[in-house]
Amino acid sequence: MKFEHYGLGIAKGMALTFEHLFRKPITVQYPEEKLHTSKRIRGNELVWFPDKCTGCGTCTKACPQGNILLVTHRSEPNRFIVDKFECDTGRCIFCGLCVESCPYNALAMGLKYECAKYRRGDFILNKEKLTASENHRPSAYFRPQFDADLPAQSLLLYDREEGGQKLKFLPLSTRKRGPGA
Amino acid sequence: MTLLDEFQLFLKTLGWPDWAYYSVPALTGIVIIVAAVLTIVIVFIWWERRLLGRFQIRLGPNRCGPEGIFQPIATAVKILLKEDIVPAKADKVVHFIAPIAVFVPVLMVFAVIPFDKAAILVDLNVGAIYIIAISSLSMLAIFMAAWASCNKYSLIAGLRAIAQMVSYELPVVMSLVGVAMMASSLSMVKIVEAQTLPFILLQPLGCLIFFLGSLAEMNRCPFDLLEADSEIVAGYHTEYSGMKFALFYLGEYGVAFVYAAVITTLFLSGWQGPFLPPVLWFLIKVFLVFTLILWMRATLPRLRVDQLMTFAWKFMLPMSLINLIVVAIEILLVPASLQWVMIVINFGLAAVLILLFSRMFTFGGGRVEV
Amino acid sequence: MVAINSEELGKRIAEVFTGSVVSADKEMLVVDSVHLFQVATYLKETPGLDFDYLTVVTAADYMEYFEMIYRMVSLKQNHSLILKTRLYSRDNPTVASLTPLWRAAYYQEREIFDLFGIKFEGHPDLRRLLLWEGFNGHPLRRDYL
Amino acid sequence: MSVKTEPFYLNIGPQHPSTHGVLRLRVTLDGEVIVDVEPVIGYLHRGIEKLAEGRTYAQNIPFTDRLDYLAAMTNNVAYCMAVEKLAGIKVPERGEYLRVIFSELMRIASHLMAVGFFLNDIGAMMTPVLYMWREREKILDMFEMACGQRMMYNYMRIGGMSQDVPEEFLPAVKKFIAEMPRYIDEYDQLLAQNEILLARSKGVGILPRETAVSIGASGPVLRASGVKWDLRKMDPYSIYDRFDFEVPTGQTGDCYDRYWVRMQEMRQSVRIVEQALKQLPGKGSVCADVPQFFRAPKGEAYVCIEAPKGNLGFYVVSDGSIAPYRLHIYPPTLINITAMKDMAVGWKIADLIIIFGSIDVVLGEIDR
Repeated sequence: MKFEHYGLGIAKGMALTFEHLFRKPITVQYPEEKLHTSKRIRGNELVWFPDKCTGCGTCTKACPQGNILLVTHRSEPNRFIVDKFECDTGRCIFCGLCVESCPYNALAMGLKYECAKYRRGDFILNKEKLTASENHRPSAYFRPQFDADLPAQSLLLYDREEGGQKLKFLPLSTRKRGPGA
Repeated sequence: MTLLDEFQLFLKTLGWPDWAYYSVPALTGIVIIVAAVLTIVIVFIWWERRLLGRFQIRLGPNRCGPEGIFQPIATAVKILLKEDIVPAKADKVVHFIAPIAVFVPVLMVFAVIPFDKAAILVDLNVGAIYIIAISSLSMLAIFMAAWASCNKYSLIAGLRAIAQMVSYELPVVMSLVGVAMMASSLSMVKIVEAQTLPFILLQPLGCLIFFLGSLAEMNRCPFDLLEADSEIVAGYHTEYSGMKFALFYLGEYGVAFVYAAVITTLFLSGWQGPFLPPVLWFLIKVFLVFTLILWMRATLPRLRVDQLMTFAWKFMLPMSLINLIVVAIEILLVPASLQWVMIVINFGLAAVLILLFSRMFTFGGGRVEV
Repeated sequence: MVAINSEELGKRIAEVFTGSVVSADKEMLVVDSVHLFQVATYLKETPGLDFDYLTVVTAADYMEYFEMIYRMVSLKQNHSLILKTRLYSRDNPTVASLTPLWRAAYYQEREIFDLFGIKFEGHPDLRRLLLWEGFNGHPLRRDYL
Repeated sequence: MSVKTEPFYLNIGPQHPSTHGVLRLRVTLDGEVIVDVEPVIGYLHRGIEKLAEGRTYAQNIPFTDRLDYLAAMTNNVAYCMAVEKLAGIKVPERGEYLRVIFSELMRIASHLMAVGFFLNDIGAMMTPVLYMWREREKILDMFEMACGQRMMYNYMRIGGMSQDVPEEFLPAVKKFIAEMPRYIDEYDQLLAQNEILLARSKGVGILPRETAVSIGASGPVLRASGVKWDLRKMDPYSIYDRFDFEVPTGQTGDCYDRYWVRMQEMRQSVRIVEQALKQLPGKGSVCADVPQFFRAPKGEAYVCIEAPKGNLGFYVVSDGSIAPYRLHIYPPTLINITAMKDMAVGWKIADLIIIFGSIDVVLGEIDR
């Protein structure tokens, strides 16, 4: 092997790295700056709408992990009351098949993505924790009806160095723990 | 008259006893040097991490203090709190001594580095030889660490270390001889004073060889085979943790500082410069050299071990010999008033030699039949 | 790439190696496990067939028999063939290894040995691949629980 | 004079900075020269083939994500195509085009990782990796926009894909495709002519054409050895016959050729996506009507596609129930590492690492 290019190859590479000194870094400083995730994010924790749920159990059948526990009892001839609806998010693989399979739009993926917990037991979410609320919002994955409420995703493609569309940051005031994104 | 000599004289006038008259100034100087070196090394670490981040279009550490300046301190605290693990089969004594033996020579070299005309611990008349002698000691310590760890990756790194040291010491010394001839002294202060024009202009080839050789000596990219993380995990300090690892880490940056300082002294006219105070000039030049090293680290891949050897023996050694001869002839023939002639000749010669050698040179080795 | 007409090929092979072809239809060619190595050699070396490139080697457990599935491709002729053979022993299923012909089979046969317990005669280094030595049973058999 | 030396055994991995996962290489060394090398695998074995036998066809799709997790989308496509072939389902036009767009973007992302870490193995200290991650990140952003996750997409369904892409997806792809060639030029500028890279990778780890064919190597490893074999051309599955692209091949089959082939393939993928965007039907269904717990007819099907790392095959046997009777995954990288010994013997440890890096292995796929 020879110095084929008289060291010009090395010089070219060095010039490129030098040029990168003056580009803006692509780092997003995570806890302070949060990018808006995709509208369809398959985030942490299922969001359950108890009023729509008929207790049919399609979601439990669709789950590849066998992760959703559903216990119902019959109240009227054609109605099930859900006694127990639990999901172990520690074993969940966030494939979204349960949401996809739900025939009554009673289940959606969550928007949260910060899912660290102190105990394994905390990953098992019961009915109350899964129910949709202000702090527990659904994402638009397979639920296009929520699409309009969610902020547009901040794409790295429209990055800072081109001065075009700015990355959208969460305002700092929402940096408290709570609903993600 | 260095500052220490003046301090000694001052103590003498105060009528201190003999032992104090010798030891107090020496100790003071040592403390100042060690503190200064450690501070600068910490700044180096910060500078490397930040700048490397910017080369790689990321930010680098910026959480501890303004612009992350306290990050090395946080790292140091983290390292100090870590458990000190000694492998069960390690040679415990050598394993313990090795990190110290890496770090001590680094500090010792600073005895003869002139930060300023007077700011030098001791102006040895064999300063350059002293530097070469002492700085190769840390390679021995690296081999101690590698051997004592009882780890195969470390052992490979240790063997590489010895081979690398033996090969690269020669071109480094040869190019240093050229400088010494031109300055007609081995004293670091005299070498700086001789540089009315920086020797990088008078001996571009020697400077290049010295720079590349010192890159190998300080295990920097593209010659960082001793700790080639993608090949031999962490090389000789694979089995080190806690404070011992910290000493290796400091030693590594210390050596980088040493060679940056030596290059500054030998080729970049040391503390000399207009307007600014000499110490500042010295530090600016050291930082520039270090930044160049960083820049190479951010760009270049690393050589293989046999290519490294070939590069030393077939490329750098002949070049340094030619450089030595040419410099010697020039010193004899060219009068001191015609230095610009020397600059032109030397730059032309360097270009021709590099192009010529690039054509003739092949990166050694290849597949070995087994 | 077109699938070669394995019906015709089956007739050809039945002529060369009598009693070797169990069945041959449009999609696959099923041969006797005794003749497998000979048939494979024939397929690899006959000009016009030139199956020089073995892709997938796998097995399936149909309880009564194990089925070995080989899919081979000819880079020259740009055609492909699915070759099968059946092993009726459950305790000690054995078949000739195709590793001497195509080294592509090396890891895949080790994997089948590991997960199905099928032995390959002539394999240079038949050891478990994915599971550790001393693992009890062969997980991909249908009766493994 | 000959020196008597003793062999020296070294375990590279399973915990080693550059084994790209949990592979272990049992290496016999003579000094630094490699005498023998044997990959030991199985540290990431999850038994996906066995798990698949107990799950419905749709439930297996998320598991295919976990095979080659750097190119999960192509795994999805391959699996779904196998089941579609088994059941005779036709994918709508728009679905096919979107599949092509997604697979080619995935190929770019996967090659970016492969090339980046190959250069990192040579010792280029993360810089190429971080530059290439910048573009990979953009691709992953777009995937996230379409399917909600960045790695485990679970996007393809039997008969098409789970949902149509959002309206901001196509402009984003257009913008990305427009600027991607410039970035590939930049990577070339960074290291393609670098003398050290050339010295390290040219002529190193040569895989001769005959060996490559014999071991059944596929993908860039095979093409670098000079075999013009790309299933997208040779066996145009899906709608690849509608696109105009070239199959780059190397000459010698050394590490540099494998690197070069990957760089060229990225350019070709950009071309394919460009054409696919032009031909993409504006509206229409993206998924055939397939019931959730559908029963595939009895039979078997084998589908092999050109995944970023080589030919990825899925062999599905159905007994008429809702779950596959047998699912076999033909992993390209398991086959490609068969060549490790041929390539690495006689070279040095440093070369072993880059040879290994140039194969581009993902252990999720090797161990399944």
